Amino acid sequence: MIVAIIVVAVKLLILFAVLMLFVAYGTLAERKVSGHIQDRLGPYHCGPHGLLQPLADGLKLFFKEDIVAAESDKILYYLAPMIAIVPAILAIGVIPFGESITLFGRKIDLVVTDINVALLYLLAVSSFSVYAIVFGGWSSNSKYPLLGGLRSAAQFISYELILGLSIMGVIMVVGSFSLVDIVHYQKSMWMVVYQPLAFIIYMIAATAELNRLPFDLPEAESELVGGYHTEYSSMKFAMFFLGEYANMTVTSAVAVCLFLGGWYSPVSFLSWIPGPIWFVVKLVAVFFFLLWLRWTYPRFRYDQLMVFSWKYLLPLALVNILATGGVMILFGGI
Amino acid sequence: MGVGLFQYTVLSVLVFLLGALGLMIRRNAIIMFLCMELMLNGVNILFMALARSKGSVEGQVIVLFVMAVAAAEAAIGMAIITSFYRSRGGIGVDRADLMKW
Amino acid sequence: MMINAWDVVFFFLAGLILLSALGVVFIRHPVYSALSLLANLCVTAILYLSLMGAPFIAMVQIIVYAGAIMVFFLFVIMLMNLSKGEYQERAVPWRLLLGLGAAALFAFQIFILAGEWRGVLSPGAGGFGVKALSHFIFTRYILAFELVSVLIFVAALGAVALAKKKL
Amino acid sequence: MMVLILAVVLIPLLGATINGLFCWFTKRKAHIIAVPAIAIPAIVSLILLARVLQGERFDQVLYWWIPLGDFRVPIGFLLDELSAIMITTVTFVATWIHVYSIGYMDHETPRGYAKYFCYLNLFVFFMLTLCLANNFLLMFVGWEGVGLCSYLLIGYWYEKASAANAGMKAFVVNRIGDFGFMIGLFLIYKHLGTLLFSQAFASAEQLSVGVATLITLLLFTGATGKSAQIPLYVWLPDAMEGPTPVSSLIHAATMVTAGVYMVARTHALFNMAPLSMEVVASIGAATALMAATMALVNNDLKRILAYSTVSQLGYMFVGVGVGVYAAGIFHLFTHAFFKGLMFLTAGSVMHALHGELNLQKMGGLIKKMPITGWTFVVGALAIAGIPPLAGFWSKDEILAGAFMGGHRIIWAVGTFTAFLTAFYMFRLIFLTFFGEPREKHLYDHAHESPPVMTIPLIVLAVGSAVVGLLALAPHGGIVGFLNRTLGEAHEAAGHEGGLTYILMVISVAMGVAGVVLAYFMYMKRMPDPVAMARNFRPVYTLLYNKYYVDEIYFAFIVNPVVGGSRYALWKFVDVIIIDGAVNGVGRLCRLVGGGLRYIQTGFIPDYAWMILVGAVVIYWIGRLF
Repeated sequence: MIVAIIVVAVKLLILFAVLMLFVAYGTLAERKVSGHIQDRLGPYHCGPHGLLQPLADGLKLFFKEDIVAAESDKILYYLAPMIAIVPAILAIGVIPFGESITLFGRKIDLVVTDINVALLYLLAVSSFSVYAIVFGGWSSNSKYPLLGGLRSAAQFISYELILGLSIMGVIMVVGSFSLVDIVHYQKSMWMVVYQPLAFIIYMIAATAELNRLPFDLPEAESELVGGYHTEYSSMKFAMFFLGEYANMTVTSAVAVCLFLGGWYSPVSFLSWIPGPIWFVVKLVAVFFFLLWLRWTYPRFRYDQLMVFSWKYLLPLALVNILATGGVMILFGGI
Repeated sequence: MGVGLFQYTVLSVLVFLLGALGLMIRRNAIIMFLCMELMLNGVNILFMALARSKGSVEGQVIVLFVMAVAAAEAAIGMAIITSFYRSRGGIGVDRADLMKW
Repeated sequence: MMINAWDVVFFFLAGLILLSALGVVFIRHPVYSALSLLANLCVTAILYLSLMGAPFIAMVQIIVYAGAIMVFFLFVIMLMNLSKGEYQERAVPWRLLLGLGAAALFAFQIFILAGEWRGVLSPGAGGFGVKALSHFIFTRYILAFELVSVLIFVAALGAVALAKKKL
Repeated sequence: MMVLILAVVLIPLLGATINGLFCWFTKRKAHIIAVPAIAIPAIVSLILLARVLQGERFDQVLYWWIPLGDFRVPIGFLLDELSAIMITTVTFVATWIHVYSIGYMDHETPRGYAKYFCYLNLFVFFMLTLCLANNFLLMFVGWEGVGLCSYLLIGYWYEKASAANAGMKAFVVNRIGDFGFMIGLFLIYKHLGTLLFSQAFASAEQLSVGVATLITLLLFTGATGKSAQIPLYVWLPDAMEGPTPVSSLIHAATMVTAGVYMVARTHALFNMAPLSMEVVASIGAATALMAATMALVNNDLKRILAYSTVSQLGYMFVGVGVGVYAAGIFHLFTHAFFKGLMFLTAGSVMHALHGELNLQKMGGLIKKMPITGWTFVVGALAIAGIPPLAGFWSKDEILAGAFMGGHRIIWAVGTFTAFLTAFYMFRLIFLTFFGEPREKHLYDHAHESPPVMTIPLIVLAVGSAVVGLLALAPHGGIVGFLNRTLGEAHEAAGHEGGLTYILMVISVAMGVAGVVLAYFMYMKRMPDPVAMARNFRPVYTLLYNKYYVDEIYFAFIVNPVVGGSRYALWKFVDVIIIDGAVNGVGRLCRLVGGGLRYIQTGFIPDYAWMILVGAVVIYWIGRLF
């Protein structure tokens, strides 16, 4: 009992640390990638190739003056940044990052907990991420954040639906909500081969959930100054920032688990490389894809965003489910 | 004596009645709506408890249906409140007095 | 008298549920009221998950209520962005008393009816799987299921028709 | 057999349904549906008749229509000798009248044309239901149904006030009779506990004579309404406002004979009540004589025929009243042919003369319309009782039956009526078809009708000539055939040779005398009819005004009822009591509502607690009561 608790605690600690590492270097990666895409170098002076830049940023934000908007709704104003990082931290608990290993005679699963509704759990906790934005936008009592919050609420409802529908195809194929089962299913072949349409829809919806370009309407700098976090500064702003990159990491991890074979190697002769390393490699690739996307596409207009969701993605997702079901009935499962 | 169906019933009825009370004493239409959701939730608790105690999954099925109906009701209700707000300039239900004799 | 650990969990969660329900009813501000309801629903979901062995319902409860319905409520609240004056409701003590009286009468009634319900609930996980649930939905309750889909469709149309300024 | 019977009954209904629902589509082509819808049942009923001749019978309840505990209303059919003859007659005559209608109704609007055929088919359906029913209630359904169709068809030209009024008059007068009929049905159910003919007749002996008399008199009241007997005959002459084929089919050949059929059908009950039999025979004889005298002086072609019909129906009732039911039905059968024929020829004349009906304006038409004229002569000879035409045989049977049964007065009246019948029929013929044309332009425009009208005339004329010979068929002829069902009331009377022939000679002599007298009066003017009318002015006036019966009815029944309704019922009962009650209820509602409206605050929270409290209250109401 005690040992089990210690094992879980250790796993959580490691995961949290890795997550924070990803968050920290995610910010750096963003700046470096954007720099290189824009044919410049990005941060360069703190450490070699700017590797210590996240530390410097953190220090700066930590010591910055904390400005609180006078007419704001204090409770929600403080609560919003805290909510921002919660979903990501809740989500890491169910993400498997490797096969079980044997350590000191104990078989240890490389996942904190393997619940049989893991995927639903992911969807459930991810629904909280919107509250940070909505509350932040509303409690600031300022027109730009309010507009950001409103946009976020509508956008979130629309794309949450599509996110849920897109992974239904995967669930139908595998027949389980458990992420471990889903990854096991992909030992020989990645899910993206069976469910290409679902993968595309999932990536689009996930990008929208993350409020990243081309779906960054809640914070659209050129329209709403800073959107929902316009009135935030210092550590509260840092928490929003942290939350965004943590969510990116988790989303990428889920994408890897669902579609890209999890910790399995893509080719058999490379299977001597440990699973967690493959997992991280794939995670980084998806993460990079998200960065790349950001600096490639322009922002949607608000009506386009809604039309895209309800008129194109929703029918496509339904078609995907229908086609999956049809194929499963015709061929008795894939 | 452990926690049995009776305790769940008490919980459910209390939640339900708190919702009903809210419906009776509040006059902000949105909050009244929230109270309605609260009442539905109270009913759901009872359904779940009955399903658990009878060993039947059907109570859970009903709960799913209740959720679906709640979603539909929220959509319609919010639309009504929006248009009410637009036409009457507020959401106090005492503004809805056209049907008074 | 031995105190069961599960009973403690139940009373703790029930207390939270009732507290947040009180919050929904008595908090003046709609946003906080909504937040209180959100808490209520989430704690209920935890109750389902921990004591009633219904993880699926728990998750769906959070996805549907927290992910959709409450966001929707908040969206409307913010859209109206009511001025402070709108929140101020005149307290009407006699109406409060009337409501309390009616509620008490009803509660009394229910407890008369439910007095003999002494069924035992075995707490903890290990309930029904999603398969059992879906089996019922798609066999015995298939008509209700289809009707619910129609209902939701009609509700969507109705919402559009109501909220649109002019069609 | 059941399939065939159902086919006979339901095919006309199908035809009526098609023409009724799709009149916008069938329009002028309605007869394509309607004629086969009658012709097929006609053929089928011939098959059925053939099978009945071989001794088959059908009596079966198809299903229980209204099962109410002990009281169950059956739908079932009875096919025996009587109903076989009836349905054969009805469908055969109806078929040719349908054919005739194609030509006669061709000036109507398309919708009206389809409507006409719809009603006609519907009528046949109800008539067949009436004839084939195996219980009193289904018979009553048919009875009322034919009444409805009669009303609809009399009022076919409802734009015309006189037609609409005539329809209404027929309806109201029939209601009086039907009321009696219904009470009779109630009494039958009360005393016999069944509505089925078979059970009711089997247990008829249980009835006391008094009850049987009451029941049969009430039934006969219905028959007087439907079959236009004293005192309810007044509607039939007015019914001539309808299209002539309708007069022919409904008001001569089929519907009006329903009363005779009903009396024959319930003969088991009538046999129990000698007094009722006397009443039937007396009323029949009185009606026969009275109607014949009214026909003597009338100048309206169709009304003469209508009075003639009333008179002949009187004969039929004499037949069934003196106990020779088969003879009555036989006369019904032959009458259907020759009276149907005569109405059709009258229609043909009207068709030729653009609706002119006054005898005094006609004359010499036989040169213009030979087929119409000579077929009419055949019909007239048949009704006058000249052998070997149909009327002779059946009338002779009735008169012989009356004489043998000891009803000498009735026999004398019937014989005298036979003389009158011959006289007024040939008066009509001589005035219409022979002599000099009295209205030049009418005569000039007259023309023979198209074949679609004349062929039915010829067919029915042949029928009128020969169907009487069925009396000579083996095994007692048609009378013997019918007696298999109806039984012979006066078994002992028999048909002794000598007396029968004497009676026969007397009745033929009366017929010939009537013809000869008519010839001298209206062709030779030997006793000039105008002078005679002047000499016997009071009698003439009385006859010409139809004994003032309509006026008497108005003075003693209609006006008191109308006055009583207006002053007692309307001004007092309706205005003060009923309206007062209604307004009082309204005021009470307003008062209560005025009190209750304070609950409707329009404030939703109030409704919420009302629902909660209401739920509790309803629970306790349910618990306590």
